[in-house]
Amino acid sequence: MVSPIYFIALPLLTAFLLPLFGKIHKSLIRIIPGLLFAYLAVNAVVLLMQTSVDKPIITEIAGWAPPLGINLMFTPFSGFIATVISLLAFLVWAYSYLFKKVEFDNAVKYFVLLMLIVAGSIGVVITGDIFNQFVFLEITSISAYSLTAFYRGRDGAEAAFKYLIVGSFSSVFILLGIALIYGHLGTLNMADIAANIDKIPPKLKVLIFILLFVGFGIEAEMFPLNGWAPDAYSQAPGPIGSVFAAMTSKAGLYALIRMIYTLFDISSAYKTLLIMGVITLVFAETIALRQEKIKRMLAYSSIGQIGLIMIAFGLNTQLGIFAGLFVLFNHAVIKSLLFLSASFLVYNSKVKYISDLEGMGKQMPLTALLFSLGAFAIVGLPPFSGFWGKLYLLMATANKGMVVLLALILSVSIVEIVYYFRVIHRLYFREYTGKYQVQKPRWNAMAAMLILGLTIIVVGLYPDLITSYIQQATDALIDKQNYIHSVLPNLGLN
Amino acid sequence: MSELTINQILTYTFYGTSLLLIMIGFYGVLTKKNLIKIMLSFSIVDSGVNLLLISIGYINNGTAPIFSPSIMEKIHKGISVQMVDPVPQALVLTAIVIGFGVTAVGLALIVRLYRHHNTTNIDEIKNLKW
Amino acid sequence: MKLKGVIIFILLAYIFFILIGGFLSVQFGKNRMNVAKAYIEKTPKDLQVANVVTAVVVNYRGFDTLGEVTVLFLASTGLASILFRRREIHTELNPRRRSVQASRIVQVAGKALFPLMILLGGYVFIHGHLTPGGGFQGGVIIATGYLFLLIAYRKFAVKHNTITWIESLAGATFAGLGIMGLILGKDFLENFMLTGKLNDLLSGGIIPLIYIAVGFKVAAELTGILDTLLSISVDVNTNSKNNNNE
Amino acid sequence: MTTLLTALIIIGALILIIVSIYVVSHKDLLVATIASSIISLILSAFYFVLQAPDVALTEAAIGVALTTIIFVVTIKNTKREEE
Repeated sequence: MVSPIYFIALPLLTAFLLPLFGKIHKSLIRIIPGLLFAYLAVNAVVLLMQTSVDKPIITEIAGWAPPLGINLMFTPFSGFIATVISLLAFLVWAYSYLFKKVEFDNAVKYFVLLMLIVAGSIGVVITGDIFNQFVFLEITSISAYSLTAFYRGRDGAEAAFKYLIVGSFSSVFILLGIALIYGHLGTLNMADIAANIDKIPPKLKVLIFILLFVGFGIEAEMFPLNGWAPDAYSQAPGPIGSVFAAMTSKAGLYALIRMIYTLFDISSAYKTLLIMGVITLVFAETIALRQEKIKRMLAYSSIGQIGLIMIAFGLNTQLGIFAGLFVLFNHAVIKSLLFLSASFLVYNSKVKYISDLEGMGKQMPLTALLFSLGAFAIVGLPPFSGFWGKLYLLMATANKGMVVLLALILSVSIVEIVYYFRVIHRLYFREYTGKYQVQKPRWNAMAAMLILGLTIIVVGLYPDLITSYIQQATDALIDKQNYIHSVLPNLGLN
Repeated sequence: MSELTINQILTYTFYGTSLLLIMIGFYGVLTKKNLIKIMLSFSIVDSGVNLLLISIGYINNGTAPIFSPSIMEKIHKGISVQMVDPVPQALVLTAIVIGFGVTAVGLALIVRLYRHHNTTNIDEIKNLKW
Repeated sequence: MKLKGVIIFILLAYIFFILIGGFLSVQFGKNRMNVAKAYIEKTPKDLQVANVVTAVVVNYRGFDTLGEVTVLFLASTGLASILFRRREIHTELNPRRRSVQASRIVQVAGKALFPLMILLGGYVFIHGHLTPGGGFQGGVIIATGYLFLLIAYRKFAVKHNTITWIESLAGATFAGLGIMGLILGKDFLENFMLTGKLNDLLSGGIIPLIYIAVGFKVAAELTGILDTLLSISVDVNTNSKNNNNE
Repeated sequence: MTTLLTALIIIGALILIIVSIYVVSHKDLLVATIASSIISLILSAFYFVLQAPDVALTEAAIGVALTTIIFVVTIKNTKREEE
């Protein structure tokens, strides 16, 4: 009993019914989302094993063949990202299972919002209809606004309001783009649009591209449209930081990549993505160096990683996409670990300065170790999974003969090393001030973090575990004609 | 006036008005300092986008896409009936509801910001750096 | 500051001319239906639904509508999580609301209008597949009826328990009807019932059922949102004191 | 569409633009909110002319009634004047 439809149908059903489950027994509120996420993870893994490049899994909805009805596309590419999201969703649930700061009534809302943000992100990734993608993007962003403002003791409302303003701009641009596409082609199905995109005059195609690029770029935290991101990351509850890094930004990135690779065939689009990626990377990493608050630093570092992914996909080579997907996987796993462990390291500090975690290395040895593991991995040191992503990326740039870019990525890595090691230095080589009480993570949070840490080490030692899936995903993304023909098999007839 | 010029005028009226609404709204969002004014401006932007979508779906001499008894009678008599495009209407229904949801969340945030900072001026709410 | 306004004005004017150039290429009033043509042909034949927009909203693009209902659900959950901290506050009556009494005219009018609004709303969403209107519109009308009572009678409080039950069950009905199709070996949200005859009240298979569920859900959701907003003062006042920590 | 209807549409469009400028520029938020419900009202008429009765009904119900009400409630809980 596996189908892509369950990624959406079951979280929504559970979210609607969760308040009623709470009336039966209070603990059900925490347990049932876990069962759901566990099922989603199994669903994703089984589907990912079933799907192959030449036979993506297509689910029709309401019994209408694709150009008429909405369809879901579980290709190796979208499936890979959906699997990463659903596996991390389970870990985030495990981490927040016994969340002390969330009381009963808020727990309902917290888990409802968590389920819907996960369903929305997966929906963006697996849908095959551009307006449906917009609807899921809105579900993701509205739950993100509410989650950002979830704690009252912080400036969450301010961050959420900024996010809401920027997000509303993005939805207007996307809607205008969709309106132009529908006005010319009379269809909203992505494969149908991709097949007929040449019917749109070239100049107009560029206009639509810009509208959608800006719209999705905001969600993907592309510079200069990412002013909201560090505030939202730092004001949201701890685990939600990792949700933003691993899920919502991935959903925006996916929409961007799908648009550039499948919907449009503008050659300068890749170059635009590459240039925006470089700007995002340089800008974010320089600002990260100057941050004094730990979560803002992590947020800017996260934006920098997204810049790396955009560079990789902007290269428009097979190796580039491969590297991009590897970095994307690393970013999701490692950034989650960093956010989750960091929020325990500065648990009792209100402002969460980097200086607040001085000497915590001795007070919370395991959490600090996991944080350092994540820091080593994200800068790309050899035995960890982050190394392979960066290595493939450097190989891809070298293959394209972009020496300047290669040098740039290397020098930005040095900047990364500087600010991460500054934090690690404070963790281990400063005295514990005793200003803030130590908050030991409970077993469930510890388990979630240990699994993430283990993944980083295992994938670092045996990268072949995931390379075959990434290779399939790469082939699936490149093969645009196959995407169109598997959705619309009768295209040649009419 | 001939059918053609009327069509030309209507093109400019509908597309021009809706895009003007969007731009007026954007101007309000970008220049106004009051949080409630910003949300009001966004609701104008939304209205503009919705009008744009509906105008794209209009077809000359079309009827509303409903097979009411009177229309069925016409069809049985063999008179051809042209209906306007139903898809943009469905999209706008969705867009209106989404817009309402976003507005409600935004206003709730404004109330909380006001209780926290005792102002609705965006310049005075600057605990976080942009 | 004046300069900033001028710059923004010029920028927006530039965007305006680019966009209008783009949209003028989409000729107004021209028939260029592609997918929509098939919808108009198939709806009366295959689905026996008179209102094509309803068929598109609930059936062909029903997945969007599920998302849309979720957005409203999210808005009401998000609103409550943004504005409230503790649960008791819901039931506690707002002192500010109690202190101001609505005039007699408003009260009588509210009492008289309320049943009419409920009837009208119910009519609109039950006939969603035949006439203009449907679940959303009917739900909004019912919520407006409640609003009259909320304004007219300060002591009137909506039972939150009831709202929770209605919104949960109505939402679950929507998603459940969709999953029912899967259980019966069809697609998600695919019609599995007899379609009946065009323009009959009992036609269109599961489409009217889904639209009625949507109507109940929208009504409950919006009533909840209005009630939350109308009783804000208590909560936020008590909480704002210990909020300034930075 | 007939000439008369076209003329009415143009007048409506002009009112729409004038009112929206008024909404954006007026200092009293309550007045601006009420004015913005006029925008929804005219839009609802436009939708009807464009043969979209479903959307017209929705805009009338949500745009004119509900959105205005939540704005008014918010203004009541914050400040009425924009400074």
